[in-house]
Amino acid sequence: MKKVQVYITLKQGVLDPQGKAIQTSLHALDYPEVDDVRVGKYIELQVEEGPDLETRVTQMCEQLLANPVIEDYRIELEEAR
Amino acid sequence: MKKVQVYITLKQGVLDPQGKAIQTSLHALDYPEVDDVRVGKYIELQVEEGPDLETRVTQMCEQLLANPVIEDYRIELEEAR
Amino acid sequence: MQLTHSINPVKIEQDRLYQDMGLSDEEFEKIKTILGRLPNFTETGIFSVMWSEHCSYKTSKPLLRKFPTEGPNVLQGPGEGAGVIDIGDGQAVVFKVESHNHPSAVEPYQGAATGVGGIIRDVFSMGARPIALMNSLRFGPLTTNRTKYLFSEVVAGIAGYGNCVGVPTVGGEVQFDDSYEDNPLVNAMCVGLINHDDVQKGIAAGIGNTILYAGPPTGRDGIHGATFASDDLAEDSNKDRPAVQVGDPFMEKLIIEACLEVIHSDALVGMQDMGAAGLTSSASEMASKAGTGLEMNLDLVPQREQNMTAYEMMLSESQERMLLCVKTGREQEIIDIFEKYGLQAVPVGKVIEEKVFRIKHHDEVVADIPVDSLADDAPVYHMPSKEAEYYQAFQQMEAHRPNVDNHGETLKQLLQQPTIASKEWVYDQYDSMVQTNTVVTPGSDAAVVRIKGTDKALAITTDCNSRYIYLDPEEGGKIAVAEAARNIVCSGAKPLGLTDGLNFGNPTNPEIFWQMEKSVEGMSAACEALQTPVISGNVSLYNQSKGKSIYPTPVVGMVGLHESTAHITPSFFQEAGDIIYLIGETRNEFGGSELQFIQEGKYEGKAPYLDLKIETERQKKLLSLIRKGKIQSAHDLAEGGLGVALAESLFADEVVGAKVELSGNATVELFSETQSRFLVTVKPENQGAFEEVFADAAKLGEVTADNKLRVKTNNETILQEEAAELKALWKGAIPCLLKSKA
Amino acid sequence: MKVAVIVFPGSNCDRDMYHAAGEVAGAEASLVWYTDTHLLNDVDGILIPGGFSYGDYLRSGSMASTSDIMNKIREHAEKGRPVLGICNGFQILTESGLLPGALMRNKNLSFMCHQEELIVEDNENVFTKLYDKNEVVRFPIAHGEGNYFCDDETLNELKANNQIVFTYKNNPNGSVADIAGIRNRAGNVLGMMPHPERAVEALLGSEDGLRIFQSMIANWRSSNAVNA
Ligand SMILES: Nc1ncnc2c1ncn2[C@@H]1O[C@H](COP(=O)(O)OP(=O)(O)O)[C@@H](O)[C@H]1O
Ligand SMILES: [Mg+2]
Repeated sequence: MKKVQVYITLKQGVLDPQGKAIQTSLHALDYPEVDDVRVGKYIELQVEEGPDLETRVTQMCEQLLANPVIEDYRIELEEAR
Repeated sequence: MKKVQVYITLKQGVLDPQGKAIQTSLHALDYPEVDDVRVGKYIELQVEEGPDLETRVTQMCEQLLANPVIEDYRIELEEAR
Repeated sequence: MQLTHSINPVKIEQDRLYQDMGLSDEEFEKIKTILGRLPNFTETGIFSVMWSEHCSYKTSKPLLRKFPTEGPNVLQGPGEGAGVIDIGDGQAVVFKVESHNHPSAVEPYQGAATGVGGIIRDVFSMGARPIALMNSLRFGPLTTNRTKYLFSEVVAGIAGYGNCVGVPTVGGEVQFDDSYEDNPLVNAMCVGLINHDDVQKGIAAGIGNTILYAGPPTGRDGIHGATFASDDLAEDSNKDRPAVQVGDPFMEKLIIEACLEVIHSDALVGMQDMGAAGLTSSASEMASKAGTGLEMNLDLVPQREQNMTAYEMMLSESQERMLLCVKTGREQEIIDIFEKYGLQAVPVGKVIEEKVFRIKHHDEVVADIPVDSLADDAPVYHMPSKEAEYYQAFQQMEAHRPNVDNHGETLKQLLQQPTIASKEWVYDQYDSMVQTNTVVTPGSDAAVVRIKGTDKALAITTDCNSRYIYLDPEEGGKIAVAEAARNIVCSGAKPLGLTDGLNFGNPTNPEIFWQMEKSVEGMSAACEALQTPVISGNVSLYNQSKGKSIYPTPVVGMVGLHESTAHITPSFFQEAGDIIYLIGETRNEFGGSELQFIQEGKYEGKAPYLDLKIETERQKKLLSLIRKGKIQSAHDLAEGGLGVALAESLFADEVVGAKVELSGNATVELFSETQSRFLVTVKPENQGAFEEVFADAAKLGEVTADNKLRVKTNNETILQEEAAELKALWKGAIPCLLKSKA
Repeated sequence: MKVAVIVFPGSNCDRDMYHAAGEVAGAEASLVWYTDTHLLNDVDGILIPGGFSYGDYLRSGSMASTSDIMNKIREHAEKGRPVLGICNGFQILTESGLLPGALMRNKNLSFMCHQEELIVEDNENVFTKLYDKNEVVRFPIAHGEGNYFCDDETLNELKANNQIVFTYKNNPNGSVADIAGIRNRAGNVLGMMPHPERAVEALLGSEDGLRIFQSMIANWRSSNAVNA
């Protein structure tokens, strides 16, 4: 079993209303040093090992996990504990 | 300016219906090897450098970004490009 | 005069770069004549969006002129953000429909969400509080993963936006047909309520007055969205991806509240939302409508991204932005109101006498265009029209009479057809009750929203059976309007007027243009007869891909007025012992029917016939009986005919049944889709009063206490089913299709 | 009785709450914008309405729960005065720690809006005195994140102290122990996902919610009579 971490972020230039609202709130809480906030998803998968694990996870991202129209993704493989 | 990455995950023992739904969908898409899915948040902050940057980001997590009743968080600092 | 340009004007002409922006050679020539020189890059972009179908209606204008747009109650017809109709007591109702088909095909969640956001802005920019949303959706059959994804995401997007802004989604319609497989339709309608005194116009009047930009900063969102919405949905439309706009309903909610506060300040002169073609269309239209000019400095426009060009800023379709014209010296009052909501409002320009649209950027004039040329000089095309080849063949066909052995089984099949099946899966995701006015929630004929502080209510519906329109655009167009009015009347309201969402294929195809022309003619005739003027609307063309066009789909959104909440009439059967009547005779009409599709897998033949005189008369009579309190329930007959209507009448929470006796051919009586028919129930003591008005209505039977549907012909039971079982099939059909593996 | 309906940016049931508590139930209601904290100085009750404060971005209720006005609301609650949070208001109360637990996404992941039957589990608090214990009432629900979660320890405490006020007859969203609404130990802070303010007029399908406001008003009357 491998632990796979997938990071999904909004593409550059795509509006992130959530990030903006969080930034405003952080300013209101007296963290003026926060210059920008972008919110994405972090998905942890436990996947049975197999020969083309990475290719298959990439496919999962393309087909389901990420919305390629507005999102980018990044995959990290790691030995499961 | 530093880039700070915050990972927010559901606590062990807290049900993750979204993760379950994704797992079911992945199985339906013929990825039977996926054994477990957990969905969390990935937040990227651009923060102006300051003496106690890490402490302050920790405070942000405690005060706003994570809900300790259901979530854990992890912080990573990284030089902004 | 200095004009900057990223691409040299000579090159734009030589390499015909204007074509990439959607301008034709003739249009480019016309621009040259208007300017007396070559347009620069920014100007070419400005003309291209303003002269796109979406903004200029260049091919549909000749047709739109056919619609009756006036009536004694119409306060504002087509032309402003939305139409306005008087409802008495100094109040008026404001409404409009808008399509977001192409954006939804590319990114269904955001496409649908921003469609909802846009139509809400059209309504509150008039000064009205948005009180209800509707949506009219079309998809391919729910058999492919792609369609299921589109359907689920569109619904989620509508819910995500509407629920968050706090405007209840009170109804709508969804139909599934092959022709929408690659071209889903997403039309959203918003209804607002306003005091006459508060009606705003989008004008930039008063020389020297200030133009304020309000809302979030401008990004590179949806650049060329407007022309994109007017293009053929090419197979590689994925390359248009950066054009996707993301909606921020939280921002919209703040803008709504701020704008509704701003309208009470007499410092405000005019206000318009930035819809398609963003700053360009809002600014130039505001000046054009006021007979003024406008000067704007783009350096003052709040920007989300760095190094944006003038072209990008002028064409950006970033959402949730408004443009206001404010009296000089009074700017701060308005800015303060926006500030209270955490919103930015900044002066970006002023009204000038010279009727030009002049844009400055980095201290240089980047556009200098006669303002009227953008709106008034837009080309108008009279497209050739040719009767569709299939039409005559369909007209010649023998009336089809389906063979049915088991009427119970057929009814069950019909109830599970996705177009007929319960849409609860959809509307349960919508907050249909926020604002606490929704008297009739989704699931009935028309939604009903009461007006607080009065005893009145509004009925709202959207309708369009595109199969009939495909078979016979003119007859089908009449039916679309008549059906909407029928739904309004059944709820106990008088139809006031309508908004139309004209969704068609490629208008340069003469047969498509013929569909447009004929359906508009049919709709207009029905509008005249039913006295429901068209007060606003939207056109979406080029809904086609791979040479396949959608069915002609001119969606009708209609609003009616209940003079008293006591008139609100349910569509479900109420009480055991009530007498069931069918108003209107039934003919053998199965062209375009659900049953035809089940049995033959296609729609062909003649569409049902509609007599507008009979329709009008029946609606009037039924409404007068409802107002006198003589009717217990009223339901119009639509897809699936009487059989489906009877079953649906038993699907409320109250447990009732029905015992019905039919004369004539059982299959025709039960499943024909003859128009202008109503299924009503009447208390026994009102039988006399009812029959006096509807002497020829057929008395079918009575409501029973046992939750069974029983139908007899010639003393023989031909159908006997448990209503609970029928309801379960009807309710489960769509969730079941969504779950099943493609 | 003077009640304040708090309006956060993005609240959208504020006017509904105002209508229900004020125009229908007869309290002296006012809408208070979240920065106008001073307006809470002399109110008898605080109502936190539903909606999408701050768009429900990050987590529902999270950003509103960090605003200054929450300190005022906390003080008010500590004095034993009533605080009612409906839907987003409930989420704000849990996020701010005024009530235990958290509200997570519905188990089917979709927003849902319809009538639900609730069971009144506790009628010994400011808000439900006018209901019978175990009475079944019909309230609309309208939420995407109404799935109440707390750990076992908290749940046992809630049970032991009769803090569970409403449960769902047919749990629609996956809430722990079918919980639809809970109160603090003192019984003056109630948070619930269903919308009583949408159920105060027969014309709209149910009047079952009216008694929440009436209980609150009746309670204020009787305690004021004692104090007077
Ligand atoms: N997309 C939708 N959004 C909200 N409500 C819908 C939607 N589609 C259908 N409904 C509701 O379901 C009910 C039945 O719709 P429909 O079959 O189109 O009715 P009718 O034939 O009477 O026009 C209506 O109350 C309608 O408002
Ligand atoms: Mg109907």
